[in-house]
Amino acid sequence: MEAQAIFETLKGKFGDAVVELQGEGFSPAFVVVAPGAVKEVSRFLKEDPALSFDALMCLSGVDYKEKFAVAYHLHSLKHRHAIGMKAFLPRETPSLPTVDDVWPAANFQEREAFDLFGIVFEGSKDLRRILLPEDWEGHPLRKDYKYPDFYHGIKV
Amino acid sequence: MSSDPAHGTPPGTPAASAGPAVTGPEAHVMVGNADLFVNWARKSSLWYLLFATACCGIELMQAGASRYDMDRFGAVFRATPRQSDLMLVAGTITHKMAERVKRLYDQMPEPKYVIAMGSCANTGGPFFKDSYCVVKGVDLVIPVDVFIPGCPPRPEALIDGIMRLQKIIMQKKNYGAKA
Amino acid sequence: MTIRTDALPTQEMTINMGPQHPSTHGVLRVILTTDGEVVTRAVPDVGYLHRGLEKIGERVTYAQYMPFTDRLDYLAAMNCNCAWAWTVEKLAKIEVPERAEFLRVIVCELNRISSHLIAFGSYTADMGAFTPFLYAIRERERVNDLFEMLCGSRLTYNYARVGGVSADAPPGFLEKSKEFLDYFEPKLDEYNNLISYNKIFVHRLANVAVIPAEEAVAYGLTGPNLRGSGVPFDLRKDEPYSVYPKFDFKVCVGTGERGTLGDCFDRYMVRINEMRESAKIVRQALAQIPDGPVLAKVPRLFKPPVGEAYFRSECPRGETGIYLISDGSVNPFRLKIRTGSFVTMNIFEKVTRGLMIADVVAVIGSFDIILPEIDR
Amino acid sequence: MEALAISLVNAVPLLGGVPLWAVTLLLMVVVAVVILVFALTFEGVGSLVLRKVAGDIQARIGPNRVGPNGMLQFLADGVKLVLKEDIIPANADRLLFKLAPYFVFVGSFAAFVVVPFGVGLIAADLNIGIYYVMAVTSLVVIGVLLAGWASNNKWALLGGMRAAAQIVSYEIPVGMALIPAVLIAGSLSLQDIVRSQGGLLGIFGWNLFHNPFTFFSFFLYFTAAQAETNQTPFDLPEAESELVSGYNVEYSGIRFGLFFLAEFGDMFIVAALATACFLGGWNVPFFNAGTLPWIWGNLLSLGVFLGKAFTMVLIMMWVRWTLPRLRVDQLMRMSWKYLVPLTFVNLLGVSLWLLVFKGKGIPAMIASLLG
Repeated sequence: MEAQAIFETLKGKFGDAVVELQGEGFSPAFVVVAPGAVKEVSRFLKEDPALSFDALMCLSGVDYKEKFAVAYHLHSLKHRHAIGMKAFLPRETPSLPTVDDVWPAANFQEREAFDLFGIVFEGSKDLRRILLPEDWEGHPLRKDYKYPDFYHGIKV
Repeated sequence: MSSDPAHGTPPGTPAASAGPAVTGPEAHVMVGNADLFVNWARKSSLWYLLFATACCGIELMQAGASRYDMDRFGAVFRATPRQSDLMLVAGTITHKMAERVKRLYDQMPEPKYVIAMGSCANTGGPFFKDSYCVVKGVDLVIPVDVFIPGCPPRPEALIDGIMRLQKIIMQKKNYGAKA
Repeated sequence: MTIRTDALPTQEMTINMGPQHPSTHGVLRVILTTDGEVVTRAVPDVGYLHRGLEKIGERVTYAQYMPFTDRLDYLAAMNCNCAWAWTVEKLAKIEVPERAEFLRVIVCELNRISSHLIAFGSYTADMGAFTPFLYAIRERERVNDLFEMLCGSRLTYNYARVGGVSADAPPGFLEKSKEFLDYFEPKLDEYNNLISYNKIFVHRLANVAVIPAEEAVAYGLTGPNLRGSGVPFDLRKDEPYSVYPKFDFKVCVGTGERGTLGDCFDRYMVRINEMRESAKIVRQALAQIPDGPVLAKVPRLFKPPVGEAYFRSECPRGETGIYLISDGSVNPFRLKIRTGSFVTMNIFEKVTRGLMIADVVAVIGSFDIILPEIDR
Repeated sequence: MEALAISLVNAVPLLGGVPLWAVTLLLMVVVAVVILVFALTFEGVGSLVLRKVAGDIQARIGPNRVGPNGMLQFLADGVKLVLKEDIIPANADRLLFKLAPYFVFVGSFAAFVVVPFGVGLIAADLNIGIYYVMAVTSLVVIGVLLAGWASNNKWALLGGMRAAAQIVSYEIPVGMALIPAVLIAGSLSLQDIVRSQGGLLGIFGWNLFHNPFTFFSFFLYFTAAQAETNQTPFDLPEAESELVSGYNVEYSGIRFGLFFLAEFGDMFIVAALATACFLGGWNVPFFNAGTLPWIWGNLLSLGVFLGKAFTMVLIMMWVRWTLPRLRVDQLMRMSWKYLVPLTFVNLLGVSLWLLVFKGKGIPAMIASLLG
């Protein structure tokens, strides 16, 4: 199914929760959804027989300077089509529902986004730092991240 | 192997400044030979700790395998630090890893040697400038005997590094002149 | 495991496996909770090699990032080089000369062979047979020689460029590659005779850590780990890129030939069979390679248009997807690398429950993880 | 030993004034030293040979820089290990930690006492020879278990437990597989067992070819013994890729060296038992070495014995570098479900054979048929 058709299906189902389609210059195209609706939209994307996006390939946090985003790259092994889903979050309180009960693959990638961006995934099974030590300060992939001078007495 | 300045050791060598603690030429011959023998044993049996963190680890394995075969020099790998003499730091050390490296080093019995293999272990390598979590050289954590440049060093370079370490070991004084 | 708790007070034991352990393939740490030899829980702790490759990507230019992709997966640096080049080309819509694409396919497949050789060798070493490991490295040295001829480096090649490859194949390279294949293909049968169908080896792997197909898909497994569960999905075939559609090859899947479909043995056999298919692809590419330039005209101060692209390519450890956001400047705005090993580790805790300690080692080996891919 | 002392006193008039017990004691010490030197040399050379064989099998060269062609490698290793820092972990049980390597070493070294090296070359021809070997080698398991426990390291503990379970399980098939040789010779003494395989049948006098059951016994013994010495595919107690280094993970320096040496000692004992019980021991085919002068007869038979034993050791090394490792439950299953019943059936078979054919083996029967 083409991106436009997927967008229209979602728009028809969820109304205002599905904001826009980022098509031009994006490959694959992104369906932008409201952060609160991420879980419902995900479930629909996975379970609708015409869509059946059974695999979450990639989940990335993005810092767009004025706001954060979480980008999901979805793929359907059944229909062999792909789509992106994106949710924009405010910089101050970046949080959105987890999708690890929809796609179990999300867990590690959500932990990574939490670790490197500080995005909180509500309801996650196990939201801890994954790549950096537990006592690391700050979230390095944020654009305003300042490199620390020392860590445990060793110069960074 | 005499460490007595009177026996014609050129000035400026480390041995000359160490000063003699045993007198008489016979003692020197004995001690010198013992040193020679012990150092020979130590350099001929450098068991290295199987400790590979990143890319250099693969070259380390290849150096131990068929074509290069470090076993020729008596260097075999041991999985546990307690039985190793040589720690080959092969790869990037991150801040999360640094404490473990220190710990592994502490667990090794004396005498122990460290070779920093590759640019990452020497200085942080390609991650020196832009990375926030790479230790800029393993010598910030543990003392290093030999640095081998390269990213990663070829197995030949690694073997050269081991032979240089052997030379360093041969110069050590274990008995007699106590510093 | 029915022990009367009132009769014999027992306690589970927590064991720390790694980061320095012979068979964690690098600096993986697994926290095992065991009941004797039986693992009740194995929690992976990763990040000991987190070098911030994604942050570095935001601070260097597109061309400068190429060497860092070498360090992303040092066992398959060519595949990562090419993946980065393909991603940037997809974003900037650059036409690549056909000869360059052929060369990329040749080096990618050769690198896949050498990477699977390490996977095969270290797996057998994990299972206690150290000798096949050295045989695998002996063969790998020959691939290294080929690459050294091509780009002067043995491990971190930095060969691909945005718009092509850095240099044309030197005289004799293509013939030498063919010679290598002639030498290598019979070796696979030798390996199968030596170890693959060894009774002990089969018993160690068959029916261990079975991953059913649906679960494999849901957990986002890709590459040989997914195909080991019997799902015939290969990006080279199903979402063709580069010149892969020109070649005839088979997608190897697990068949459950010695146990249940999706066990460690299936994942292992997929890799062995894939080496054969890769050799087939290289042969065809060597026969069909056209003449011509190997590098498209790309401006020195390269600024791709504003946009976002996600490119997936089939690396030896599964799909390497690069999500690249450009704001039109010389540096990438955001770079996210999705790697096979990282996603695979997610299922680790689930499949190791109830196995024995020796099986945990078998599972790690069968996933063929590599730490820089996990930690980046 | 006392008989030897008496003959020595008779032969050398100078010793006439010395009490007999002193001569006997002196002889004992001398013999012990000789055996210790032999054992250590063998173990050192064994480690070198192991590395050379490994090199050959793995398409490498192996040690060749230390001394001529790497011959002094074991000397360098030994000196280095002796001079290494001896670490005792802070939380280890110090006494047991120190004691464990000696148990292991003594267990393997003491078995050398009854190995029949030649016609007259045996330190003590005990009339319970085989039984003694089985008993003293059991000390090894205590040492290994102590090492695993005392190290206060979980990997070591797992290794120690595995070793205990494994050695206890495999003692039974090892013992049962050796009994056919005892039955044929009618004696537990290793020297008697070797003599029973002599005669003029050449290699067909060996117990290996005595009857189908003994032939089978040999392979059962060899498999079980491979397990008892912790060699691959049964090297679970050390299992480098699983348990890091198993029970000796915390040991450094000479204490580790003792474990290391004992491993080769065990290997030799197993090979020597296999040789003595199944491969004719020091018997030279078609020739009675006992008829030669004492010194030449012993040298010849020693050469034959060592040749056979070293061949067995080489085969063990070959197996070690070829096969992958079993899992711990598979190991137990193999012992209790297959090896133990098979050895019992085999023992029954041998006993029946001996009963029915009045102790005659197939080669002997063929020989008598042919006249």
